[in-house]
Amino acid sequence: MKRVPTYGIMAEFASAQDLVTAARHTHEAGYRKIDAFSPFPVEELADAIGFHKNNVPLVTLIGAIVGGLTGYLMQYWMAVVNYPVNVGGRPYHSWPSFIIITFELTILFGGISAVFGMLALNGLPMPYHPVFNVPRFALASKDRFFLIVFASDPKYDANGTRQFLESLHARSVSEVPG
Amino acid sequence: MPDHLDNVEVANQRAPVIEPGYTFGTITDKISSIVLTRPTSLGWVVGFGAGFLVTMMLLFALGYLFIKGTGIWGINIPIGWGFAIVNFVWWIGIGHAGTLISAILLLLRQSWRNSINRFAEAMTLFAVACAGIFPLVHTGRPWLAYWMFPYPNTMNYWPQFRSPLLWDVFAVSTYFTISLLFWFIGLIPDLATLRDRADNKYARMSYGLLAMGWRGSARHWARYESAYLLLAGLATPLVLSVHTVVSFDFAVAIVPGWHTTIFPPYFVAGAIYSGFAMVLMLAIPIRKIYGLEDFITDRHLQNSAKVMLATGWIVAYGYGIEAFTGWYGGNRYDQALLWNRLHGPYAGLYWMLLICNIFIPQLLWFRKMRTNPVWLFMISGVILVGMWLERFVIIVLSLSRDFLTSSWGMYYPTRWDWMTYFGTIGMFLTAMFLFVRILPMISIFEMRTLLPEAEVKPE
Amino acid sequence: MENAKSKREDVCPGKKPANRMDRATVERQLKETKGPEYWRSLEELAGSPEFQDMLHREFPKGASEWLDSVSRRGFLQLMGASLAMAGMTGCTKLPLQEIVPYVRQPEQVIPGVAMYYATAFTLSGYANPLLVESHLGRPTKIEGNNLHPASLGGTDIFAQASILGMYDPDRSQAITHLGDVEPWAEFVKEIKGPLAVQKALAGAGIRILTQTISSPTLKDQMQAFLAMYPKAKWHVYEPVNRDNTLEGAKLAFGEALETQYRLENAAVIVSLDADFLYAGFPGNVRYIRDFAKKRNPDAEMSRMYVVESNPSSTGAKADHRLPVRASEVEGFARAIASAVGVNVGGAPSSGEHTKFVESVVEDLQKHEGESVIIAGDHQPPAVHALAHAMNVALGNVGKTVVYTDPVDSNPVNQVESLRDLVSDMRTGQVDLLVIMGGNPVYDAPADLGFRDCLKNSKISLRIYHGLYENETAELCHWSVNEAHYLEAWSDGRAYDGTVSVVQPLIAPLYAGKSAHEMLSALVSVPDATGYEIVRGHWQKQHAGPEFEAWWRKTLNDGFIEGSAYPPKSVSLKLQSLPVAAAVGANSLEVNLRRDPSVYDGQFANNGWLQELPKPMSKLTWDNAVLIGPKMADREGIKTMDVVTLELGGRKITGPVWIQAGHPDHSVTVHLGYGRRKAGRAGTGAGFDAYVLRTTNALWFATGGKLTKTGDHYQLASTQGYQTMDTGDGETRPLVRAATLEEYRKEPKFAKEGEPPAALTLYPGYDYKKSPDAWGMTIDLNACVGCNNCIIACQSENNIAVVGKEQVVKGRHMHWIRVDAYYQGDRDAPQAYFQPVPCMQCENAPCELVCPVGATVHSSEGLNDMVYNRCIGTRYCSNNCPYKVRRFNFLLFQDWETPQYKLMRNPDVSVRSRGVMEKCTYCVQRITEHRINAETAAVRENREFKIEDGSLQTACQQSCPADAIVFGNINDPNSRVAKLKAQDRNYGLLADLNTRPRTTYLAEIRNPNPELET
Amino acid sequence: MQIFPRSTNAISRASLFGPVFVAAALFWGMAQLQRSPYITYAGVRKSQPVPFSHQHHVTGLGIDCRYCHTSVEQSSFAGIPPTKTCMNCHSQIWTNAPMLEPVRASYRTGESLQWTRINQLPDFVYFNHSIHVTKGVGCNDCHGPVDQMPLMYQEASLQMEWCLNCHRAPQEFLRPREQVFNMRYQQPTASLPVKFDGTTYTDQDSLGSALVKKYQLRTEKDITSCSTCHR
Repeated sequence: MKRVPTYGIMAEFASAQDLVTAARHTHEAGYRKIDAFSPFPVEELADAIGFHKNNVPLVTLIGAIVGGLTGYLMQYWMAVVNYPVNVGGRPYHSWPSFIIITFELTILFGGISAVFGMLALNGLPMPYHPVFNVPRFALASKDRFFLIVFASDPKYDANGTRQFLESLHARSVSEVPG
Repeated sequence: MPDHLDNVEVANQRAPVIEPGYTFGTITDKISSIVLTRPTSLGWVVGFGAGFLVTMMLLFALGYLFIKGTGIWGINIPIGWGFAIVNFVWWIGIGHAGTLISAILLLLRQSWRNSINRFAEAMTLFAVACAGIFPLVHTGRPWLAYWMFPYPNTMNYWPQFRSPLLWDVFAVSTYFTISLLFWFIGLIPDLATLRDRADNKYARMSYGLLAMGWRGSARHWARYESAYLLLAGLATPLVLSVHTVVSFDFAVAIVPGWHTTIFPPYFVAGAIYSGFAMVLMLAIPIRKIYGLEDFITDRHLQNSAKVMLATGWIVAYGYGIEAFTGWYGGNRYDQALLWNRLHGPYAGLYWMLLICNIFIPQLLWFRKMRTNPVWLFMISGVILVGMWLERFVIIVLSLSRDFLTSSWGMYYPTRWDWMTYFGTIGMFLTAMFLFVRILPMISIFEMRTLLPEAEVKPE
Repeated sequence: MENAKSKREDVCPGKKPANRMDRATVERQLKETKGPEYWRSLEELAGSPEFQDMLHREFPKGASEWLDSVSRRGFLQLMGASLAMAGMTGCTKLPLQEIVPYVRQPEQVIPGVAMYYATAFTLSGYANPLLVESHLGRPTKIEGNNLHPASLGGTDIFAQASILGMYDPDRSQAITHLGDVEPWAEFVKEIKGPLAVQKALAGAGIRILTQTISSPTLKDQMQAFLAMYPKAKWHVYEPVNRDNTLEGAKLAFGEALETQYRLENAAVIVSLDADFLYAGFPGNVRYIRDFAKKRNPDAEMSRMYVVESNPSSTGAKADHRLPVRASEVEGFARAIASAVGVNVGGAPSSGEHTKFVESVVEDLQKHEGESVIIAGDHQPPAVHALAHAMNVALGNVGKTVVYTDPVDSNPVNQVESLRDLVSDMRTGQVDLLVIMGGNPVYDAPADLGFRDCLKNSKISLRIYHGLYENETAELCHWSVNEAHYLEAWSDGRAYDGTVSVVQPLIAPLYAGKSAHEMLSALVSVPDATGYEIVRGHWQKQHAGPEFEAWWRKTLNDGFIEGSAYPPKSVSLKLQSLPVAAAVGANSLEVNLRRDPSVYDGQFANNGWLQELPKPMSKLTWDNAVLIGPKMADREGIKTMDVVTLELGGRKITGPVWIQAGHPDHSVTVHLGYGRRKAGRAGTGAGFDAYVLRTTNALWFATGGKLTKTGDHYQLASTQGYQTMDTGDGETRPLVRAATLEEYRKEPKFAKEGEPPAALTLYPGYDYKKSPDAWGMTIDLNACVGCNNCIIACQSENNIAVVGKEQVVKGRHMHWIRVDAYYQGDRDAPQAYFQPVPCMQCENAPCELVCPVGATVHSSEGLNDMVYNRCIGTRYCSNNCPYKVRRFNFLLFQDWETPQYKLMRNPDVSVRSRGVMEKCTYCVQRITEHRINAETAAVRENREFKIEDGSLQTACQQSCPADAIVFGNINDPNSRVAKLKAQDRNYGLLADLNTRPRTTYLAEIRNPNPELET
Repeated sequence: MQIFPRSTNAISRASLFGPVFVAAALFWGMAQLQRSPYITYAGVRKSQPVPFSHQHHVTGLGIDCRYCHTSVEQSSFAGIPPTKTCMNCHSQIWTNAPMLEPVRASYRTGESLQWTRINQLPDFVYFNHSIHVTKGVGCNDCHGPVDQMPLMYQEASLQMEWCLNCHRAPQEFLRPREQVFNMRYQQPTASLPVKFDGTTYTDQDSLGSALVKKYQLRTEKDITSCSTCHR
């Protein structure tokens, strides 16, 4: 049979608790290129695999500010600069009336950038991914927990890593073909 | 997000938000099987068919409207707005509960919302879609409605940003977009679950595409959670603003009965009031039909009932203050309006709305009522009728008798008014039927977080 | 986007078979050909068989597609659909249009510039002098002739609306013989034989039945005819005739006389059931002007007592109004007469109204020589005689009352005249009957049985000459289509005898013949044109070289200078009057009156008049059985209950309208409805009250019987709620009124509730920057609710007629309405009129809420309404506190009928479905004046200014009372600015701080202190 | 298990962000179409019963605009010459040119010539020639180099944004009244100054402001009010 390059080694765990512990040990053991998978959000996990910088809030903030500015400036330009019209004796620059649309656009832009920012930063959509090659990984969206060490990690070596993972009482350890 | 303290509490005294004895697996199977393995029941087909037919009636009514003009409705001078705007406000209001449950309760860490937020959000989307139809078709020349958007045009002339109607356009479209996004990213992990559970190739592929290759990586979860939280944070002021803006349609105008500062708060309360009523009217049959009593427990019914009781009282307070200022303010037009509400040609409807929105809901003080699905269902229905009447009274009754006695008039809905109204209800139900059939109506991954196993003890 | 032309193209792309002429073709030809060119081609068209055929396809007999949207459905769908589609594709592409020049351009015509011609509209013999606006040979708008003493610029509703009559597609459009279309030549040939026969008999078998005629030329021709056929007879009949006035004069003075009033000299006016301030009363236009002048509270203010049998606009303006039954008026007359020293025998019976009578008498005696007593046309001769006697006794003759020769050129008792005709017809003495105008089959007194008589009579040749193929034409062998007065040459006398020359604005649309041409055919000069006849007649009067100049001047002025009748000195021959038999106090009196809108029925097919709210009830499209509140309560009858009304064995069935101020034990029904053959608008509207009318009771009779049928009938009133009292017991100060004393004590009483000048955080818009800032005042004291402004506005601004069912729904389109309010005791209320156009608020609530900026302010302070920008949210209307905005809920405008296309004012957009519309202060006139003033100023290199008063809105121009004043409020010397500075000036709902540009001058009454309390 | 091939990743991303660009492109396209001659007819030579050449009559023969468009100074409508006007000359010259047969036919039969309208505005726009001509707006400011048009066509888009160019800043376009009908008029420059009221102007700014005063132009607010053109 022909050798496919390996993508990494994956260990399966029974509970969130085990996964977190395992992940932490792996990280402490000096592995950096690792990732963990769970069927529901587990706060501690990100910390355990040493993931800290999350840019979604920043993206959202920028989006919201842009939205707000767009909203107000658009109204100002149209109602005061480009075609000022006397509407019921109100001043051209009726700022109190402009607030609402400014607000709505702030929310709209903020929300959109939050969602699409998150997707982009996560590199989604990505329907194809090597981890799916592991048949049991289907359970990652149900009740199983997985930890993976990527082949690209400097400390990675096929046998050593496998043994290390088994030493973390993984229920099973399998190689992920790339 | 999981909140163990709450769960511990649950375990101790209050009715649980999820019956004991479930594991990650069983929850997953129970919910996903409804979509994946459960055969399409005859009931579903009939219900969907009926809804579909009514939707066709809506299209017919709208087609005729386009051909002849708004004159086919009962509107006239002085009553320029009739059913169309009443329905618009009613539907928008109903929508609000969804966002409240999914966003506000999320921020308030009310984890019990996890089992009802999904279809509450769906309800929001469909309700807003129904609402969105009206402002468009009620115009005399709908094919020119795009003039309400500030696009660069050869007239070099722009929308009029002082008009509450324009605020509506922005508020409602923003609201719909944000709700849609919120609902969709909530779905992503569950779509992944369905992708991995589905046996049918095409189901697998379509769920797979929608899931966008979600694989539950810790990094993804981290970003996902913050995005979700931020959206909730944005949606909360948004949902409040939307009905505030809707209330501005009236509060900004000078018509007696419209020109009131109390409108924003009491419109928002009213919206949530009717929204929860609709949630219950959907949840009660659904949990029965699909045997979800373990997930949508009496606790949910009770909490919703309590919310209705509270918002109901805010609404009641609104009515009270309206009447009081009308009488105490000494403004001749407001006084006449008050008299007109109590004794005028539409007095019957006003009294009926008081009964529906204030008196009958007081039954909710009794625990028996709150825990009895049948009664809750009926009371919710009454509230929905009441809230519709409230909008009718505000819009039609106020317009029918304003400043010049010479211009007083009456409004009589035509069959086309009714067809359009019921048509949107049909459209709403059709969408609901489709939703429960093809998407998980309860958020699976958020349910998982409710299990004790989901906790991770810090070391 | 909206565009009349493109829309029309969308609807009818003219892709019909070429051999069939379709609307598109007609319209193209009508649209393109211009001026004299224009009508010539239309004439050709009209003649052509294709056109006839087309007319029959487009307007099948009896079809009422025009108004009733049910039968209009098909068309509307087509229309709406194509609109919607056009919208879908967001198509803004204009279709290719053609532009068609003259072949030879007439001298004076400048395309795009309107021209004005003087002419006159004749109603029941009395000419109303007019100026008519014409665009490229199409008359489009009627104005009063400001040079003429009988108009001074004002008109009445019938004159205003007559232009719609001219373009009425239901007018008789051809000469028919037993229903087959025949040419004029054929008709002339056909009558030769019979005339020859009659010649031998000296015309013994010829009868001519005309309406009241004041035309000198026609009288001349008639005499010529009678000279030719000495034994022929000329009969005159009109349902709304003045027999009573005539007989009254004979009774008092022994001769037929015309009575004129000089209200500008009258300090005290007593009306004995005379509605002299409403259209239809000879001279009403001038009387309104004079009356209004004398109502200025800051000068000598007149006082008016009205004793009347059914609520009228005259009664509404009275300082003291006494509702009594018509039959009781004579008693009053006698009581007052004997008190002022007229002794005619009989015990004066003032009944329970002694106090009233005493005060009236006192007032009259205080104002000898400057008082006037006016008797109503429907009061019996005795009352007229008494009125004359009193005027003589009070020394009013020559001061406030003037007697002249009658305007009617054949002043016979018309009922008797008709009676003779009928008996001759019965006894078979008539061989050749020519009915010129009128509609006796429909409106002759029922007891004469004219209809059956005409139907069964052996009259070998019956000829009808009139504007419509009506009930009478139906029973004649020949029906010759008459030319409308705007199409024909003629002349006529105004109420003061002044002769107006009627000149055509357009060649006959359907080759109709005028009465002159008809008569001249009868004297076998068939080809004489109206022009030759009329001009010929006057040439005889003014022979000589200067005739041409004189004639030109006459045509230019529109009337013959100094042709007014000179006052006659009269001597009272009245000795004693037999006392009329007393009527039972509780015996039900039935009043038959001409209708305020359709007159005697001749305007039944005029959509503008049908939809015109009647001054007191605001009813449209129907007549009703008017009863008083007291009677309604007693009989347990509600408005819109159907009742049968019996009188002398004759019976009618109709809906009830409870009319505040209507006397008890009395009902009023209006004539002119229930037409069987009127046209798309008139046929079938209301019920026919002529059924109850008999020769001995033309106007009222007692002994009626009212019974409920239990049915219900929907009436269409434009004002459902006719009081300023709101349900909660409050009264809103909409019309602000005071008595003269109160006003003198508290001049600023009307200012109550006005907000301070500055009431905002934001600086308001500065209108001083622009040379003009338009404003308007409406003097409620002057307004007599004559409804003129409504029709004038409708005509000027191309306002659609919507039909009864839409009025019922509350969708009528009038840009200016006249609200009527009743305050106090509903059996004898105080009535007020308030014309309400757009207030042009400076802080316009409507503008603020329009999402697309379709209604915004102009730099001159106009509340512009941009139809083509409107998307129809109706938010503006909701937010308009005055509810003056009107919405095209359906496609109300008729885009199809070619005639209406010709009628429309080319300077005003024709609004389509889904668009809001409203009064714009006639912005098209403002723009026109501004452009003319500017070009002149720049050319002559001087300061630009629009002269005050040179620019008038349509409502202002037509207002006989001069109640509406419009102008530049930036100019402190303008009339409007001065009026706004008056104490009486107040803004409607000013407490809302809308800053209306249109303001009102409060109403002041001048009651007799004696009668107060 | 792996459901999708690798390639799906690229595709799915494209499908997610692609529509945004498509929509933008469509919008831009619509905007262009609205302003294109297809909609506005600008520059389109429409077919006419007689191929009348303004170039020949104006440049070649030096006939003044007002000889044919008689009412341009008094009326909203500039006026299309009656057949009579054509025949004034063409009864003498080119008397039997086949090209002119329609004209002669019209004169014989009294049937009007039916030209296709070149400069057409929607019905809800009320344009008035006399005021523009009086206030110093030249013919070719709107109608273009008519004297160089063998076949007449519409120069400008005649869309509202185009009208506003001038109504918002008339001083940039005005010229002395006596120059209005001059087809070769050019705005003043140092090399070609323009005389007006005894003064010589070398730039449009100063001339413009002088004309605005002299011709009593209304303020921008006045002439950009809706009712200036719409009723």
